[in-house]
Amino acid sequence: MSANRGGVIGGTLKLGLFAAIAAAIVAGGWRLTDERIAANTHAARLAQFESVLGATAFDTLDYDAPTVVEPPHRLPGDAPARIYEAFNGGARVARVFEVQAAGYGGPISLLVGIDAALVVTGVRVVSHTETPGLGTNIERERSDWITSFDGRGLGDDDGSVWALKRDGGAFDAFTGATITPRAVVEAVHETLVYAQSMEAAP
Amino acid sequence: MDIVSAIAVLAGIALVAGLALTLAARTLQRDADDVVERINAELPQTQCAQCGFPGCRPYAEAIAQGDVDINRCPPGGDATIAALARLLDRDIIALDASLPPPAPPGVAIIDEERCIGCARCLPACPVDAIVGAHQFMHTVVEDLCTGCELCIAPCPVDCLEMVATDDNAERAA
Amino acid sequence: MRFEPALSPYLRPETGVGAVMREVSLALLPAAVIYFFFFGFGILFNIALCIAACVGFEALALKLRGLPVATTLSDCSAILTGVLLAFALPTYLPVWVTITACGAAVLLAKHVYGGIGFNPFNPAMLGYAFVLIAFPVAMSSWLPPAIGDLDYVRPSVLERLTYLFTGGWPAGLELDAITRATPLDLVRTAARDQLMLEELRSASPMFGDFGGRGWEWIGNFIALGGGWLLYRGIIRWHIPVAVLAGMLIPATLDSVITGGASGGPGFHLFSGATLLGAFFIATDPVSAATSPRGRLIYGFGIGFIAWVIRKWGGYPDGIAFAVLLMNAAVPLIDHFTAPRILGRER
Amino acid sequence: MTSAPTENLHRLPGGLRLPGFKAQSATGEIREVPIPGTLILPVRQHAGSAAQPIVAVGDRVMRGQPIARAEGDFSASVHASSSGTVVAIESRAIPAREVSEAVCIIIETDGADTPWDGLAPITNPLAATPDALLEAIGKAGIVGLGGAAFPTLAKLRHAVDAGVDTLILNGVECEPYISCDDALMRNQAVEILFGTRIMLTALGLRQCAIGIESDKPEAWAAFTEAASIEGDDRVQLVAIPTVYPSGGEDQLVYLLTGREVPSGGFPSDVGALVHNVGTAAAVADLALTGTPLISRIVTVTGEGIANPGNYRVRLGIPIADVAACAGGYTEHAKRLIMGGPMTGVALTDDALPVTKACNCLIATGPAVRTSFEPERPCIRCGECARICPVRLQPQQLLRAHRYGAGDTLDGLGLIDCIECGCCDLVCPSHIPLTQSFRDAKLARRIDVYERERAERARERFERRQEREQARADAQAAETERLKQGANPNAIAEILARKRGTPGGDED
Amino acid sequence: MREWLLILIGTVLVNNFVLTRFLGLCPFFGATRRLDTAMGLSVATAFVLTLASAASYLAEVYLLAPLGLTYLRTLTFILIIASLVQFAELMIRSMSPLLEQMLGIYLPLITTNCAVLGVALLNIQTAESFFESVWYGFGAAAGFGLVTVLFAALRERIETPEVPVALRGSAIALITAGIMSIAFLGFAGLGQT
Amino acid sequence: MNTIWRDGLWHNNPGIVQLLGLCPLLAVTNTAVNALGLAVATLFVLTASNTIVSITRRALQPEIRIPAYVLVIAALVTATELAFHAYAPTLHARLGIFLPLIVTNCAIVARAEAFASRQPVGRAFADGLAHGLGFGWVLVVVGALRELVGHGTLFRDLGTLIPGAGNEGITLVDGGVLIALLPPGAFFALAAVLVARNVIASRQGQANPELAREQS
Ligand SMILES: Cc1cc2nc3c(=O)[nH]c(=O)nc-3n(C[C@H](O)[C@H](O)[C@H](O)COP(=O)(O)O)c2cc1C
Ligand SMILES: Cc1cc2nc3c(=O)[nH]c(=O)nc-3n(C[C@H](O)[C@H](O)[C@H](O)COP(=O)(O)O)c2cc1C
Ligand SMILES: Cc1cc2nc3c(=O)[nH]c(=O)nc-3n(C[C@H](O)[C@H](O)[C@H](O)COP(=O)(O)O)c2cc1C
Ligand SMILES: Cc1cc2nc3c(=O)[nH]c(=O)nc-3n(C[C@H](O)[C@H](O)[C@H](O)CO)c2cc1C
Ligand code: SF4
Ligand code: SF4
Ligand code: SF4
Ligand code: SF4
Ligand code: FES
Repeated sequence: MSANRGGVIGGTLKLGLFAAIAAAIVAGGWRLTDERIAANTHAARLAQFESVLGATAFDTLDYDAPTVVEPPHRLPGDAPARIYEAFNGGARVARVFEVQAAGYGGPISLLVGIDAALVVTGVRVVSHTETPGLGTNIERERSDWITSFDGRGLGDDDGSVWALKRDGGAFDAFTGATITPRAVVEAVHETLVYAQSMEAAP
Repeated sequence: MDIVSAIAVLAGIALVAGLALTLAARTLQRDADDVVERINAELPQTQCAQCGFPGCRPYAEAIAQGDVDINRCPPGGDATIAALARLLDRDIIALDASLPPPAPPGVAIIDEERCIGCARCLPACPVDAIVGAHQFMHTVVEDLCTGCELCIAPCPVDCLEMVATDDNAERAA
Repeated sequence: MRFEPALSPYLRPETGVGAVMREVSLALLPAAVIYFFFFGFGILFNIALCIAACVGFEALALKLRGLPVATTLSDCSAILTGVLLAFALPTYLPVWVTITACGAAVLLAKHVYGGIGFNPFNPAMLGYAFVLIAFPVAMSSWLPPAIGDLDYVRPSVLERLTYLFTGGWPAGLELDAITRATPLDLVRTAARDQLMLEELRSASPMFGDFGGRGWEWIGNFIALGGGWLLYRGIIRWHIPVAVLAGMLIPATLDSVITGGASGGPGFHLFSGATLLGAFFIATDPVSAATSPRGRLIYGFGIGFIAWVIRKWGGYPDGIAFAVLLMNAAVPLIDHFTAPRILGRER
Repeated sequence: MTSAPTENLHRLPGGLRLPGFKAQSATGEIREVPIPGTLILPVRQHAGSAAQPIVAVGDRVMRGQPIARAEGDFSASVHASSSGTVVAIESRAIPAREVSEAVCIIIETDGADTPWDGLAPITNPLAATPDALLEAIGKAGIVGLGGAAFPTLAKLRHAVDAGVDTLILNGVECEPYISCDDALMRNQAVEILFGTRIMLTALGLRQCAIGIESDKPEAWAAFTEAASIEGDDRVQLVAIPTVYPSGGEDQLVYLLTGREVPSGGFPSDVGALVHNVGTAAAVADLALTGTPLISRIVTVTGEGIANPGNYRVRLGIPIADVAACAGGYTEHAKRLIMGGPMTGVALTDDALPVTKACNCLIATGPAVRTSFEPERPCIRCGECARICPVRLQPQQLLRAHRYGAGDTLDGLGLIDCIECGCCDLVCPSHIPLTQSFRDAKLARRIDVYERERAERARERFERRQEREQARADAQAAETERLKQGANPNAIAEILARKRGTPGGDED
Repeated sequence: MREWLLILIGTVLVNNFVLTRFLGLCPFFGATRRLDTAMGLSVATAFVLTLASAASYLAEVYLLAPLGLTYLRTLTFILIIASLVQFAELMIRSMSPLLEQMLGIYLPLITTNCAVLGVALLNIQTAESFFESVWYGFGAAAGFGLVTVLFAALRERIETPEVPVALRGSAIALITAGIMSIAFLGFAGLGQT
Repeated sequence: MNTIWRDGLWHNNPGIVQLLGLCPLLAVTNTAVNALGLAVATLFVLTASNTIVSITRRALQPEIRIPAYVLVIAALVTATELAFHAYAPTLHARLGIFLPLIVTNCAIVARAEAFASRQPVGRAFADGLAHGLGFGWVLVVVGALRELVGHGTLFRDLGTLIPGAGNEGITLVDGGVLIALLPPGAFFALAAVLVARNVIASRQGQANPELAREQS
């Protein structure tokens, strides 16, 4: 701590110099990787949407500019819901809904893909806080359960299939956990109903 | 272009920060005396210099400076290390292996028959516990002696000897 | 004449750790009988298994640590830990889960800290929480009580034994068909669906006069055992009273404010592990605060946290977590609640 | 004399109801122990410094004759308890907890028990000046007979200086087995009251409470009866609940007045002075007959004694003789305890003499212990803290002591522990708590002592360093000066200095 | 009001910075040998964390984002934080040398403590306004302080010679922290329904 | 030179002796591959920063040393992060903020480097390498332990680190005990490694440096 007065300026300048060099290195690095990262991000996002859109072919998806539906809305969850539209050759072929189910341990974020025929093309969990080992079977990596929605529509009747088997519906529950699957089933069902109303409205 | 703005932003922040810090460092000098006192209070005050410093306080200063470990005082032994560790929130470590192990507390006594009154032991004693004049028999004031053994070596006729102190329990009572 | 040396005081205590632990274990006997009556042999099996496992682990730990096995075992604390675990775990639970719980209780909670007296956390509760996290499925499978009008398939003794040892029910017996959400689960779900408690109560045969059917009776007998311990001076009133206050006061307020949409005090008192917790678990002296004032804070904290977890948390019952959390706070509580020494300002 | 209603008492925290074990000795009768051939009189039978022998081997001494003089303010003289010849003055084992050896004056008795002619009753003690009374009490070697044997004179003097307003007589006798105060109160209530009035005179006080445990109706009756003879409206009888240790000095003060004796202080700090009833009786005895403190009442009891009872024992009589007088030992006699079973000292030899501090001798088997569990780690049950009459937390003290946080012991109140033993009795882990605290106190004293020594060494070292620094500076200056001698300007400088004008100041 | 409370509960109990997010563990283990040190550290951390949240939020929103320099985030934040903390360190040094001695190498550790940079980085993902960011930082610090102080008191109790030799020291401290984190798992899902 | 290696890998290991860098050690060790990824990143940053610090130490006065070094380290970390983002995007997402947080824990080591050892460049480089490897092996061991107990596998998802490698890993047991993957499991796993360290050290006749504590 014995540097003289000149040290104040000198030190400051040196620090500035270090900062400049550091900034230059990083900015250079950024230049080199920028595009690849952007491509990665794009690919990851696309993969997610592709997984919920299943076999539905599409060429454009407005994932940067979804329609945001602020609560209160008739979609599941209290948070703003997002609706993305997929087009193929200019025609809208499907919608992807980002909604929330009320799980056991908190909200479960879901992507629900629904095609123009009001058939579920796929469902994926984006994030959740369910109990590991109990509620976590909704993850695609852990079980196939989430694919049991694929290809289902509202059905002819009043929608009684949209419940767990033990409640008289068509979906399995997990051992020791009914709340989580029930919540997901209900959320997908509500989304489907909403999609139907959207189709009907315009 | 973004490289330039990156450099500008970061260098700008760095300049401000650097200026503030150097100035602060200059104005806010620390005052370490308090620490030295509290460290010194934990040392046994035997003043034996085994720690490599000419007494307890110099050792305390060195600790406060961060120059040495806290495990260099044999008379204090593990208890002192523990006390210092607690004071400074450091790990308790074993006594430095290069130092002699702690000896039982003792005091020096002078064999009065043999003492030739050379007075060489007088300046050696860090606490002036030896009384006597040149050419006269010397004696150690037992209550003042810290048992540092510094007086043993200077005596030309080996008339000083360490004896273990009697039960400190009784002395305390 | 010569006499033997000795140190005062020459009168010696009447009680001993072993005697105390045995008495606390015995105080749970009536509750165990009632439990057996409503839920079948599972509780007796669990008690036996837990005691054996806890004592076994304790002996193992003592041996590894090179301590006298027999003298230390005679403190009987491992037996008590086993009994309490048996009461806390689901009635029918695969044996390896039970044994893991005992291992966590005796080894992880107790012996890593030096054995009896040194554990900052309640061994039984750590054992419980450990397996709750490690085996959530098994730990949330409760068989309902054996009361006539409950509509479910009652597995035979053999089937239950098979489950205990293999973890699987025979084909055809789906877990969904035989296990039931406990009343606490139901109340949680109901609160989510904004159901009134009264509606729920009349809708589900699981509810009795206050808490769950069967459960409330076990609760009564646990309280009886607790009363005995109080009478014998083995536990003091501070912790049980504070635990109950910590849970029932907010529960009452909540029930009044929500107009009955949440579990009221009666329900909370007789559900889950409230009474067991208040009289037998929170009172574990080793892991509790020591001063009367500290114990009031400690107990109230347990009751309150347990209520918060029941109401807003992810787990249906919060006693175990509340106990562990307050265990963690005990040293701090002790630090700040030392009684004022006679003749001193502070 | 009045008696105060019990509900006015303050509630003591903690405390224990103990089994009395008093019936065997508390017959109300006081028997005499015959004079043995040899008396062993330690010069240190009290708390404080030892007295100085003033007789020589071969001297003939009479009953009541001073044989050792008090040394300093905290000391008490010793008197021959019977007539005979001094045959030895030597260091011997004495019955005490800490210092276990002291100079003893050994007297070969002659059986005649001739009184010393210097014994003089105090004429009209209730009208005497406080100074005269205090002097007489000091000369008579009276010490507290409640157990600690603290010189009474010092206590009284201090009480006067501290402006005490209440005298408390301790007739509680809360420890099991002991009944010597009970016997005394039943037989000599008049003397006790007389002694009390003398003390009140000596202190110039207007208030006195006599605390008697509620399980001693006979003693209470004796006092009510004695009131007709020695009644005094300054004196109040108070029934104390039968809870151990209500008889502890600070505890009694709190019970009666609600005042808390401050940590490390004495009752006089809160205006109270506590004396045992036996002390008052000794003062009365002195005033009436001029007899100094040469005997005391000792409870001899326990299942190891054939005829338990209370005995008036001359100081210096070997315990063996006292036991023999009480019918000798039974086969249960494995331990010999001086004092009560809670705070007493276990003696290993009955050749030791009875001293002023000896209020009770218990011969018992180790069977006093009722449970045989081994010591186990503390389970933090908090019973010890619940029971502690000082509101300490023994479990925390124990931890701090055992796991080496010595300096936290002070904050936890180690010095406030009265070593009553209550905590031991309720500990389910059978931890010898009280003994740990005695050890801890000793360790702490040594620690403090060593710190003081270290502090002194530090000061001396630093002074020495300063001195050496000064010497070194002086030397450096000298060298400098000599160097300057070679300086060509030096002469000019000296001249300049002599002229009183500055010069040659280049630097 | 409710949201603010939920943020606090979330950061202090549910996603406790130390026990579930694993941030700031070095000081959590390193500076908890004594209760008073832990308290001092907690206060210092609260100060630094709140300040860091505020500063980094401002830097992100008004500097990096507009200029498209978000890749400089780590660099900028650490620079700001390091300077801030060193400034704080100098202040403490001159005010209480003993505190400085006790905090030892941990004061600079606050600079280079994951929690500080962590809170800044997490804030960018979650906080939606300046005040939310500050509140979030404060909550994180409160969570850190809570468990650190509890842990310090606990450690005084568990460091006995009765602990088996192979476990003494850091191992038993880690186990204790593990058990605390089991206890904190009890708060999982709190405030989300 | 030998002591540098022995220190970094064992005697003064940042992970199990100095107990530094605990956050990543506990946070990203739920699988061996995650741990390995972070180990690689840390190793690179540590070695590079040590070297740079050693080169520039004379040029800076004490007050600004730390900010300056932190800058250097942060730049290196950002570069590493960019590289991960570009070439191992999944792993980048999994490691989350613990990748940028390498800054903090390397800064500690570098600080010690700058103030205590004042070494020439060559030694500083070796030192960084040794400590990086030392920290790395602890990461991987803890990660492997947790993955093994939690999933029953080893090195699953290796493809996220090494493009082209399979994601199945080695399955040793079917299924696992969930708690190993949760926060408590992290603490217990590291504790287990420390116990192993203590046992090994005592076998070799070295004292557990922490054991002297109780002699007070
Ligand atoms: C610790 C714990 C965690 C649980 N977590 C979940 C969960 O994440 N999802 C869920 O649906 N049920 C969970 N449950 C179970 C519910 O409480 C409830 O028992 C169950 O959903 C009702 O199941 P049943 O109707 O199949 O009997 C959990 C239970 C416990 C004890
Ligand atoms: C000025 C003064 C100083 C005293 N000093 C002591 C002392 O150092 N040690 C002691 O045991 N008693 C001392 N006492 C006497 C105590 O107050 C008390 O009467 C004595 O210890 C006997 O009490 P106990 O039987 O309750 O222990 C002193 C009394 C006075 C008035
Ligand atoms: C635990 C304890 C119990 C005591 N019990 C009595 C008692 O019952 N009677 C008594 O006279 N002194 C008792 N003492 C001694 C008193 O504290 C005190 O020393 C005595 O009353 C002072 O009177 P003295 O100086 O005349 O002996 C007890 C002391 C202690 C520590
Ligand atoms: C009143 C009482 C309650 C107890 N409660 C428990 C308990 O909840 N869990 C447990 O493992 N041990 C309990 N014990 C036993 C014992 O104290 C415990 O195992 C210690 O924690 C072991 O050190 C209890 C003991 C008593 C006397
Ligand atoms: S070694 Fe000697 S001089 Fe040094 S601190 Fe210890 S006692 Fe003092
Ligand atoms: S007399 Fe000798 S041993 Fe004692 S203090 Fe002096 S020099 Fe040291
Ligand atoms: S011996 Fe001391 S600690 Fe024990 S009860 Fe008596 S006063 Fe309290
Ligand atoms: S009575 Fe014994 S076991 Fe209970 S707290 Fe006190 S010391 Fe511990
Ligand atoms: S790695 Fe040390 S604080 Fe996070």
